[in-house]
Amino acid sequence: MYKIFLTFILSIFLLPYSSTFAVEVDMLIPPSDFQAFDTPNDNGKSVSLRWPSSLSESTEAEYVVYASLRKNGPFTTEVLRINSKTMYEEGSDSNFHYMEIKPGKFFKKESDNTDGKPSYFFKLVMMANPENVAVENIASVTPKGNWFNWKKLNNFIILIAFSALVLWFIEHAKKNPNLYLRKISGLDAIDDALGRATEMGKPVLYVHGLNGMGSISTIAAVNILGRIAIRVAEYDTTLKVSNIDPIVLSVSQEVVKESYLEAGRPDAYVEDNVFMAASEQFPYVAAVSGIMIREKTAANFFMGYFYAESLILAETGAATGAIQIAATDSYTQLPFFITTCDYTLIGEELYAASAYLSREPLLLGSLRAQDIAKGIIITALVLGAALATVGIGFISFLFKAG
Amino acid sequence: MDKKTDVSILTWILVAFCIVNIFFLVTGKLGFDAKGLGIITAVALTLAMYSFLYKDNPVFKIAENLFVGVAMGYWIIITWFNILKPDVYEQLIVPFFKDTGNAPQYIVIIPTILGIFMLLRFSDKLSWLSRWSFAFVVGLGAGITIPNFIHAFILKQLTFDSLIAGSLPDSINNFLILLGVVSVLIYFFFSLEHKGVIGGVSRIGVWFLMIAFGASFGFTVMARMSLLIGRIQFLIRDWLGIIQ
Amino acid sequence: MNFFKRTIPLIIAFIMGIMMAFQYYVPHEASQSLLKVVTRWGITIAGFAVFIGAYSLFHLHWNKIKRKVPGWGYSNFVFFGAGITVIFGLYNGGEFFLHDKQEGTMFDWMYFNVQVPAGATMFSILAFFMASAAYRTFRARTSEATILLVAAVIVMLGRVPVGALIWEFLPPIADWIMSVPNMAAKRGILIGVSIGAIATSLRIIFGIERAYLGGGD
Amino acid sequence: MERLLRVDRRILFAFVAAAVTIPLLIKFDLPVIATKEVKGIYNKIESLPEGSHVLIAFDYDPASKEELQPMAIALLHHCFKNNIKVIGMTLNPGGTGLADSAITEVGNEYGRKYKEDYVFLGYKTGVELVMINMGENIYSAFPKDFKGNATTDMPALKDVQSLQDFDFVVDLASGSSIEAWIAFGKEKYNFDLGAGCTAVIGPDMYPFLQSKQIEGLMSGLKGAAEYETLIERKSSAVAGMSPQSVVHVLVVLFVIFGNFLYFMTGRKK
Repeated sequence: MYKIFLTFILSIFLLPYSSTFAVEVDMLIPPSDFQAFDTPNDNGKSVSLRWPSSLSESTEAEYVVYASLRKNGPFTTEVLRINSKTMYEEGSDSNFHYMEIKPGKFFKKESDNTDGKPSYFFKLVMMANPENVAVENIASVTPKGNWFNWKKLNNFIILIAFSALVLWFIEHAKKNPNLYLRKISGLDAIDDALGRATEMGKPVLYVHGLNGMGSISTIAAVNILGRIAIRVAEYDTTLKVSNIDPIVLSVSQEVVKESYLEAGRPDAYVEDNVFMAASEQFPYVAAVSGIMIREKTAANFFMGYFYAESLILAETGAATGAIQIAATDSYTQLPFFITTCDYTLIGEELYAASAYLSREPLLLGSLRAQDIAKGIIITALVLGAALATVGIGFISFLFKAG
Repeated sequence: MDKKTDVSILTWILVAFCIVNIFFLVTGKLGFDAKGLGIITAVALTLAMYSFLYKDNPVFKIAENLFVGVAMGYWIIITWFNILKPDVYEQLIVPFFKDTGNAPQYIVIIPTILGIFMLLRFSDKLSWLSRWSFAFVVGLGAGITIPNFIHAFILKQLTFDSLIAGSLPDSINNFLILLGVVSVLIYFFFSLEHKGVIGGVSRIGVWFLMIAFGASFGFTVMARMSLLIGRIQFLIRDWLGIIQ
Repeated sequence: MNFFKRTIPLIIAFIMGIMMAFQYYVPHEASQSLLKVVTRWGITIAGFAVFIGAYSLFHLHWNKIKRKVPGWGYSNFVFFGAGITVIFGLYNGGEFFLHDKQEGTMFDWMYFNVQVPAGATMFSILAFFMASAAYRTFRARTSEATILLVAAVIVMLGRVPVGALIWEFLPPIADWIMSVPNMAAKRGILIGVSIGAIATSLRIIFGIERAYLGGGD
Repeated sequence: MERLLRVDRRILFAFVAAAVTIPLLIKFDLPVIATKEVKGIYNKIESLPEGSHVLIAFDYDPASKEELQPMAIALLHHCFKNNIKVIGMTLNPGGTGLADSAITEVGNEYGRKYKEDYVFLGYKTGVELVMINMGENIYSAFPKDFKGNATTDMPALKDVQSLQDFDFVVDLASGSSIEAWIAFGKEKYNFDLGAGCTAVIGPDMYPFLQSKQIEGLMSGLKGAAEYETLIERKSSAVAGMSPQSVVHVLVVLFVIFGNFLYFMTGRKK
């Protein structure tokens, strides 16, 4: 700070000299002040230069800044050359010029030799042509690194607050697993579809997406599978589950078996009904489509993450007249499910459905924390737009990305 | 009967394909060199892929499995030449045996060991070591994701535009954008029942979602058709030479 | 042993996560150096992932061949394709793999004449299914699906040159759909998905989400 | 009518094949008018002085070749024509061959020299880790180029230390790499970013256009065709626009006709 102060004092001393240049009208009037200071919130590589606008600025006149590692020069290294009508400081109403430069770039060799942090000296020159030159005084600065980027303060607060929310609600959900979640209407549709399959005496087909157990969509899909399996066991229908991933296959077998046990029908569980259809995308499509056509499945469920195959699967199912319900968070495939299926759970509804059914504290708590974050964003958006309409930019200041 | 027709269709297509290519080779339209034979191979694979349209068949399955294998082989070799060779082999191992002017970069040992640990995932006894590597990479990814996502996808995406803009259409658009973002967020809000005002707004959210999905739908149709156009261009330009 | 198998990975993930998240707010040079070193390591570790992919693929097809499951014969072509490509790649046009990669070798030929045409054709098959689904199954069965299809038709026609010939206002309407309602909905989705991703990252850092560690103890 | 609904798929397939092939054979030109999204990229490159550095990330593989390769070639023509130094890279292992061939062929066409006027850095994995590493120091991420040359002191990379020093970065993506380039590249290291992508993900990019996180967007073959029109070098993408138009009309007719039949037969389920 004291350095800025020093330059300021210095500039007052030098002011009389600069004003002598201004005697003639067509002479350039250099800016009345010139400051160099360490750029805040940076890694210590850049310095900021700032000076008030001169009265004689024009599109012909240029500002040139020379730098040196010594106070007495020589000032031969040009570090900046701008049109005098450009680079105004934001919000200064064209009264100040401001820019950040990285002097290390220009003194690569020299600064390597100096121990510690070098000091840089800058000379500001205003010129319109080689003859018409006005010199402002010299400013110096030692750049240094900072330990916190204050422009990112709001980001940091969001990080801390959201972490606290997530952790707290997961703990809360552990104690209180009946955390309220709105009913997902797609879940009723599942029961209807199962009921119809029972009436028709045709099997139910559950189709896994292509992702492995590492994906949240698959975990959610397996949770829903458990619930479907219980119902199927109660209704005494056949459930076929097609897989593409060997690990998902073994997890699904486990889940279906447990569900049958829970429904009191362990005898009805047939391991071969939870099977590996294929290991690549298109053979998977061909195999699953084949099952739909041959067995005339009454209800098809597509759950998990799907890629381009979604279209062919859903189309084949629709052509066989099955009731189809899809749930996926792969947004690029959703349009095809919506137009070919009877009911589609969109994006996050898949996770919500799985949390709703499994009552897993991890899922419930996290979902609640995310809801609160969304609530804050919604409020901010509505309030911010309303305030902006009447000309108050307070909310946009709070959420400014630094 | 079905199988018989299929086999005869396949035979006829094969015969036609051979005749056309032999004709091209004899007339010199395709050279009997790496390039000419390359085009014939590429055409054969392209047609084999399209045979799926008739039905799932052995020719398609062979082509697909071959493709999967070649792609994996390519990935392995490219990883060697682009990552493992320059970043591990040349920095850590070569300097031991040859004077390259650089000392061996011992620091590379750490990621190399973690990389090798990762492969122990398939061992019965030592698979737990792979968890260390996964923990490193996943933890690193999670750590850098949080602040960067808050910045780029939340703070930067929140716009607080005045609802009274320069012109009437702009004002309406600003309002619609606000309404769209808010209503979609409310649709994905699970802690309140969708009744009353919330229900109404979430209903609007559904409409916005449907328009957006319609746009995606249109663009996806466009994408798939473009791929087909490209392949047909390849067939009739590079192979048959009908168009330039 | 549990300490090495479970606790240490959780500690590593926690330390890495916290350190890298906080690093973002520290502009100091020391923090930048840390970021540089850690990401450099990450790239090298990720490079080894190719072998995980290769193992899974080969293991799967090897099992198919060993157990003679229906269609096992096709699995041989996976090994054939991969084997030949790897051999050509290692042979490297006579220079072998310890030298720099050569241009115009058989390895490149395999890429341009097998992988490129097969890969490029694969998804173009969908063009046909898209059209047949348009005819047979894309139905305006609900009001939602109706809105979707109407928007899709406008965008499909408005985005190709013929749109302006059909009706001069089609392209501007399509552009408006893209940049206002589509944009707004996609932004809503983006914000929701990002919050979800941040929550998942937090759960990983705090050791609540452990799926990435795989099963077992 | 029932029978019309149950028409064999393969007849519909034949319609599609005809709708694509016939317009390619009987050439007719349709006017391709550039949208403001594509102009955003064109104008940015046009505004760069000679000798500027443009980084092109070829983040796609053969599966998206037909959409993205024409785009890449048009972009490369524009850069080489304006004497801009091109630095190529890829985050997709399957994209290396395509990227290398595109950059070399177009470079040769303009007589540009490898290592001096352009360079292909090759493939690295780890997506956001690569971006951040390049943002800190590009020579740390890519010590060698694709051909095995050391990158330090390479004339094409003179004055480039990190991502920040690029005058423009364009990501050509078939996956989610644009989002990654925004979050871990552009927003972290402050450079101008343009995006080209398959049409499938095109609509998802509009929030970033509106928030000015990307300067411009080319989506799909149509985006490539617009770019070809802007640089006045019409090639396969423009040629593809007439079949594209015809086949879109066909699909729209299918949707309308299919729904008409559906409602006429009493929407039975």
